[in-house]
Amino acid sequence: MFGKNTFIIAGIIFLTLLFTAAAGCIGSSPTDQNAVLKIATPNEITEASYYGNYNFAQITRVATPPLIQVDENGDYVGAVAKSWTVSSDGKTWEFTLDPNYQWSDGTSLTADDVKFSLEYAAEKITTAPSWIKSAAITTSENVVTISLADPVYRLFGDLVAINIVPKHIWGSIDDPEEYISAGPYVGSAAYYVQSVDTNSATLVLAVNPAWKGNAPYYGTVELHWFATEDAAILAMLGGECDTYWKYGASFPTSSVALLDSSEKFTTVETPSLKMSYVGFNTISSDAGSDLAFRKAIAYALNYDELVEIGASGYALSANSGFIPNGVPYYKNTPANIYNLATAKLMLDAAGYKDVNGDGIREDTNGSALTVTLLTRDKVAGELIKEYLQKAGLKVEYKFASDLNAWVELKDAHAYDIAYNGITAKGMMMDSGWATGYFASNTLGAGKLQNVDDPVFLELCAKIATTPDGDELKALISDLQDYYSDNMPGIALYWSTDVTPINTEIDGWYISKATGILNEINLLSMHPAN
Amino acid sequence: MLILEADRISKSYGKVAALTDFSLEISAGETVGLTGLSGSGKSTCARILAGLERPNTGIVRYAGKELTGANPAIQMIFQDPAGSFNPVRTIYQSLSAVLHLQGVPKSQRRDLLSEHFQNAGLQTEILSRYPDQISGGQAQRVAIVRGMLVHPKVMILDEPTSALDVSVQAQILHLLKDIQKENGMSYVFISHDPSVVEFMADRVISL
Amino acid sequence: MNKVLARKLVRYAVCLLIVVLLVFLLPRCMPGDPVQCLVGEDVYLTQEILDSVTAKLGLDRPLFEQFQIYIGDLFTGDLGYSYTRHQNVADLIWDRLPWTLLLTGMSMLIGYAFGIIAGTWSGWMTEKKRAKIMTGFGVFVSCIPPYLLGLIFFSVFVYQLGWFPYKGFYETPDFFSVVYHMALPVLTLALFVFARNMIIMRGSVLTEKNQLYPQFAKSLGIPRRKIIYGHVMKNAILPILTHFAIDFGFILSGALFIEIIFSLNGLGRVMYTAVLNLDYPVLSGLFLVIALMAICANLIADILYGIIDPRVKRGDDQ
Amino acid sequence: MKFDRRYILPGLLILLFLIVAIFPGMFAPYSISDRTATYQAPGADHLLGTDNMGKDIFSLLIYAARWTLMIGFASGLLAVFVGTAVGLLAGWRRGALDEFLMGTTDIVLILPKIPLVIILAAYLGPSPWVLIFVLGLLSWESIARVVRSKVIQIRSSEYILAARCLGFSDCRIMFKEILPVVFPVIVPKFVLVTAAAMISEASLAFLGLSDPQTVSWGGMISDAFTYSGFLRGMWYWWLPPALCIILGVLAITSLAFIHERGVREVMQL
Amino acid sequence: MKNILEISDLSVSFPGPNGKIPAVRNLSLSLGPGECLAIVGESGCGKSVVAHAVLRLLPPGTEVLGRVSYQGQDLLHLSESEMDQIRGQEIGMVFQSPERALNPVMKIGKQLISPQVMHGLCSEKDAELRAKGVLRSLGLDADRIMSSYPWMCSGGMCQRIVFAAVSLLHPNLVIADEPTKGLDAANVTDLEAMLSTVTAGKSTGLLLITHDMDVASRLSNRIAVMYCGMIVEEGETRSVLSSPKHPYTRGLLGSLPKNGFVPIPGISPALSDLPNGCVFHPRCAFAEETCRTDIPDLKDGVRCRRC
Repeated sequence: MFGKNTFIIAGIIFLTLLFTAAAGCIGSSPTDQNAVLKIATPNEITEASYYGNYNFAQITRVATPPLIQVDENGDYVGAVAKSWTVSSDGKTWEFTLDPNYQWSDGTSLTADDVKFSLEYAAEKITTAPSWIKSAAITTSENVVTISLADPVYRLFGDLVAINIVPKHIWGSIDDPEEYISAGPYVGSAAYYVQSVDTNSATLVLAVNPAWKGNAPYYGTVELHWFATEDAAILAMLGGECDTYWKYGASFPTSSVALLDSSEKFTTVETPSLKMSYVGFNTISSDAGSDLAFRKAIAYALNYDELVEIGASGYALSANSGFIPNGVPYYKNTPANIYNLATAKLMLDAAGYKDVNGDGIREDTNGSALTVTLLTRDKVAGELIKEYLQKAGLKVEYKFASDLNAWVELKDAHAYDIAYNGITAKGMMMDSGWATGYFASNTLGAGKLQNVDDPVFLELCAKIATTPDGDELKALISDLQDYYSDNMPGIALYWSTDVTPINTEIDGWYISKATGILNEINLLSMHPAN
Repeated sequence: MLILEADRISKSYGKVAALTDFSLEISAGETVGLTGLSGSGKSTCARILAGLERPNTGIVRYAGKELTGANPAIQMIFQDPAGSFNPVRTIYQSLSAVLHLQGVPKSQRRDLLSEHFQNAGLQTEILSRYPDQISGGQAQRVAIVRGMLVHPKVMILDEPTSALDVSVQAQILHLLKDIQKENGMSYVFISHDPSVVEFMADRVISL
Repeated sequence: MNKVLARKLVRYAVCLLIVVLLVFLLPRCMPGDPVQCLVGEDVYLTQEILDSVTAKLGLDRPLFEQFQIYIGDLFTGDLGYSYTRHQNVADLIWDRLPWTLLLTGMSMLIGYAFGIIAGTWSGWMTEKKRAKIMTGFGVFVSCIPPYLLGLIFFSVFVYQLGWFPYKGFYETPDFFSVVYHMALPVLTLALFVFARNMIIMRGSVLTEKNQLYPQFAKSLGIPRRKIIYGHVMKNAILPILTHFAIDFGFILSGALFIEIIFSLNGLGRVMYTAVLNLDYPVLSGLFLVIALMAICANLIADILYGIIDPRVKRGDDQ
Repeated sequence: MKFDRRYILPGLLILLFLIVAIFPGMFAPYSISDRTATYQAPGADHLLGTDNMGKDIFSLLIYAARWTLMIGFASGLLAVFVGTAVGLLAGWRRGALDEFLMGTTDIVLILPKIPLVIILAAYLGPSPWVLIFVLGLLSWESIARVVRSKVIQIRSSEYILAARCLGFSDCRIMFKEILPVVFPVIVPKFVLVTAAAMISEASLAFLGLSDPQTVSWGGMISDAFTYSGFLRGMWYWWLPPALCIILGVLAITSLAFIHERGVREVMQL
Repeated sequence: MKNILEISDLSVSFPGPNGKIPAVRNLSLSLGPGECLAIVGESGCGKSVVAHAVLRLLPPGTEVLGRVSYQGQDLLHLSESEMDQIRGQEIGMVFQSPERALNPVMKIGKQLISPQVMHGLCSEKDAELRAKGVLRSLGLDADRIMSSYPWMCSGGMCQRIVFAAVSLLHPNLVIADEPTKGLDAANVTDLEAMLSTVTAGKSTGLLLITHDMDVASRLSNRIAVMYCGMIVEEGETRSVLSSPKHPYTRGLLGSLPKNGFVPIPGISPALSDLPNGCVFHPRCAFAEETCRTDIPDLKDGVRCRRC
């Protein structure tokens, strides 16, 4: 009997221990299944199309991450790929997969999935980059090898946009851009897209049970979209949502003052890759192709006021080197300075004098110095027009009320000076470092294509084919000198990103490319104590 | 002397025949009465005789010539006295326009109208009133005056007293008789009331 | 009735033809590349796809042949393809249409019912102070741009008071959630419908009031309520019916603004997004569908007219 | 005819708006290109504060009257011109021409206006002129209808018959006898079209379909919402133009209603 | 015999732009059962106003003074709902222009049945039978009429339908307001026949408002002549018509066709601008100085100094 009792007691002790251990396990698990993080956004998902809808596609980066992603400093770090190597000729890239990423339906993520995803994108997605179409992709265990026909070094800018998706799901879907489903979508990261409902304007991210990495705190992350920015912000202030996100954009700077009055939110300012600039038509404009004229104009623009009014103060005055200080290989160049008197003197010196005394300068032919200003932005356009007029120029104001009109005018080079903005993604386009906006041999609706200087075009070509390293650094330095000396465009200001920070939440990790909606941040966010 | 003549005229509106094979001869200075129940085509007949409508078949001759449209020599007086005047113009404005058509200079118009008004037993204050500000009897007198301004040879009176009170009716009938005596024109007098027609007309035709 | 209806049908057919022609010609007659005008401005397509669009729509062929292709497409329910949304325009509209119809339908139901009753009442009791206030209110509301009232309601009832949700047709797709979410947008839109109908109804009742038949009914001892709502209303409602069709277009465009403010993913949002992206196929398709709906509304109004006013059967024009 | 005291208030308001629209310089303390500090609250210097560009909102309000009223009245006039011509012709000539014109009117009536304006503005680019033409050319149908039915009613009336008997020409009858009688029913329609055009302009501005180079009340409201005037609680930015639109439309509409009532009284007698 | 209707000192005035416009002034009348009283006068004399005042059908804002007693009840002080009980069931009214008196979009059957049911006279089924019976007795195809709309019927038919609607409720008093206005001779005869059945039972009174002396002479026992809102002469129909006392009555009769269209000189004054004293004095050949200042009393049914 004693033995029996001993067994019972031992059993009880064992069971108690077991339960305690189990309870301890549950207790130490950081995921709170009932905790919900609600994100407000003005980026409406108009239809539940994983590939077809632009805004949906931005969010899927979190659930089905690409091989690599951008960190808070703008550097590339691994996502599905844990590490990578590149051959010296720049043609062979090897990516080793991170075993933490597993499909949420229980199947494992294999190199085959990666191969499929890259080929799938090349074949099915209209916006896929051209190099991928001619690449050969091979797999071995957990390594994916991409062999390129020509060396490409600026590969990552494209790779961050190609999601790695499950082959066993998408393999049977012929036209991904047309495929519509309310979910769930099998994902590989900490969260997968559980449902998306355009009627309730809600997307639900649920914790991936197969995820092997650090567990996130929030059991569910909801994305709520609103038809207007105002509604999104009001929902935030009204306590409906915990934070705000907009793809590729700052929190509206003119509304930042509003957050300061709210107890729940404070703001964080981070330098961004976005900027505003004016470009000169150096190809067919008389004045625009005159370097002395361009240099004079650089003194005529009131940068401080542009920062104040155009960005509500949330921007930095720019340098003549054009590229924002957050970009890799940034170097210090002389700052842009507003000095109207200098501008006038320089214009005089360049031969644009007001001979007949009517307040408007004449060009070398004796007719009034008229510049055509092309813009799509009401506020900046009006300001620049005023600055030019103050410098004694006659301004013909061409306001393009829609992109169509703007593209038509700029493609016809029907301007002398054009105002435009550059996005984080645009900064990386083509050869990177904003060259895509200037080089006349590029194509695209937002690009000015206003420089056909062979020196510049050669520089661009070199940058595109040079691997990271000192050589690239030297080239980028040259590029900034070129911008500074030749002024094909003048940076007006470098934008600052404003992110509203909910004081009840800790662990913020704000990426330069994707703001708060990035994998790293979702894993680290948790309620403040 | 034959002045107005309808020769076998017919008129129909859609499928409804308003008038069939109707003939009428009117001599200068005589009064022909037309009577009949409502819907017997009295008004249609009046309008055709006045040249306001064309008959489907048959012919209307005025002074031996075919009547193809309205002719100032044939005037018409209507049943609704107030409706015979443009509601947004004063009586003077309405009448003055007729005198303008006659080529009477502006300066003489008011005097001329005052004279006519006195003859018709009307006060000259009425000239500055709007049609809705005068009584039915007054309006009918003004309508008669207006018709007389163009010196017509034939006057077609389409139920001119039906909308009036009996006492006013008597006044108007006497006025019409007086005018005819003075000017010697022909009347086509139309009324549904046989006693009124009998009182006015030299001969009566029943439709 | 048949003669009148037949004539109306001819007019509707011509109207439809004009709308179709407009939608067909607009992109083809615009300066610039018709292909770009047909696929929209904000999309970047490979030459391959542009060529296939050209081939499919026959853009390299004479205008008449293009029109034949176009009409053929329309008959098979093909309203074109949105390259910005990667969807057939017809599917897209078909998907969103029920929600917009729900919004407009509910608003019209409420707005018409209350508008007609209130209009009848205030038309009959013109001298009463409450009726005057009601009329003034109606005129005032109809002078406000719809979106402005929507914004003010949103700010007050949603943000300040928190009585209504911020967005969406529902939270969870069940009846009560839909009712809760649709309440404020429907009421906002209904207010405009109400104001318009009240004013029209009031004027119409004022005219009917002076007719002889209500007097006769009164002399027979029929109580006032029965005269107003039994006799006069039926007659006075006819102008409302004539306005039904015109109103339908108005209400639909009102719904557009309401959907934007209350973040409802209906046709209005589709149109708004299409305007922002210059998604011409969607804009054209929407316009076609809205015009078609307006024509149907006219047809319904005609039929209702025939039921309520038996005089129409005579075939009178007036 | 006696002057109706009810006309005074709305009449004065419209008159004020018109004077302001014609001579904005006399009332505006600043020009529309003057700028100072942004987002100022109302004060002695700036009656209604300043906007996102530091412009004086009160001055903008005054300058905006011009385009808003212009769009309203121009489309109203256009609609009256087309509608009266169509109505007169259809009513006077009747027959096949009438059938054709009224068929056209029916068709114009059915076309949904706002969506059509939106699609045209999307293709042609937003400009106040597009707005005026589209709104004007789509709003004449109700005018044509009332004019036609009035002309039909008048043409068989006895005073027109009398005028024909007296030997007046068709042309004269049309313009001197019929038009003045028809005129009272046109006036309320004209102002209603004007009011509707003003509301439409404001609505399209909200969609971003307005020309940013023209200052209008609708554009101001739209700006206030685009540049967070609404969120910042700057009611003095969006409310005054909104009130101007509402008051303007209200005044115009009430003129129409008063007039219509007057017309009804006159016509019944 | 007790009078059905007694009107004493009735004054009605409408609001006008320059003060009140008197339409009826100090009018007193009485009507017994089985009797027909005709009020005759020319347009604008206020005769229809009397009819509407009795049934309280005048537009709001009208000032009504005096006493209208129906079988001892003062109608002017009843509530609207009490009045609804009187209207139709106790006092019926035959309108002029019968086509316009019927609701154009309601079937005639319903318009005949619902008032009966409303007054609780009978069930819907009986009401239908009764309505058909009355229509048939008026010589109409009852079944067809009941299911048609008013605009499908001719003027004569509408006239019978309106009469049927009134008589179905068995009122004790019928008011006929200008029933012959705008009618053809044949229809007038028809109507007279219908109206004469009203008083035939000797219990129902008929108040006939008309401008037509002939109709009045054929239907009425007594006649009251109105001029500018006042009764100028009242009496037995036969005696008034054969030997009129008041100069206006005489003039009126003289204007008739059978008397040779002898006109009364001058025109009726506007109600807003009535002459002082006797309203007829500016047109009266026998006017005396006192006629210009004093309104004569109604003596022996005649309101005139000299007579």
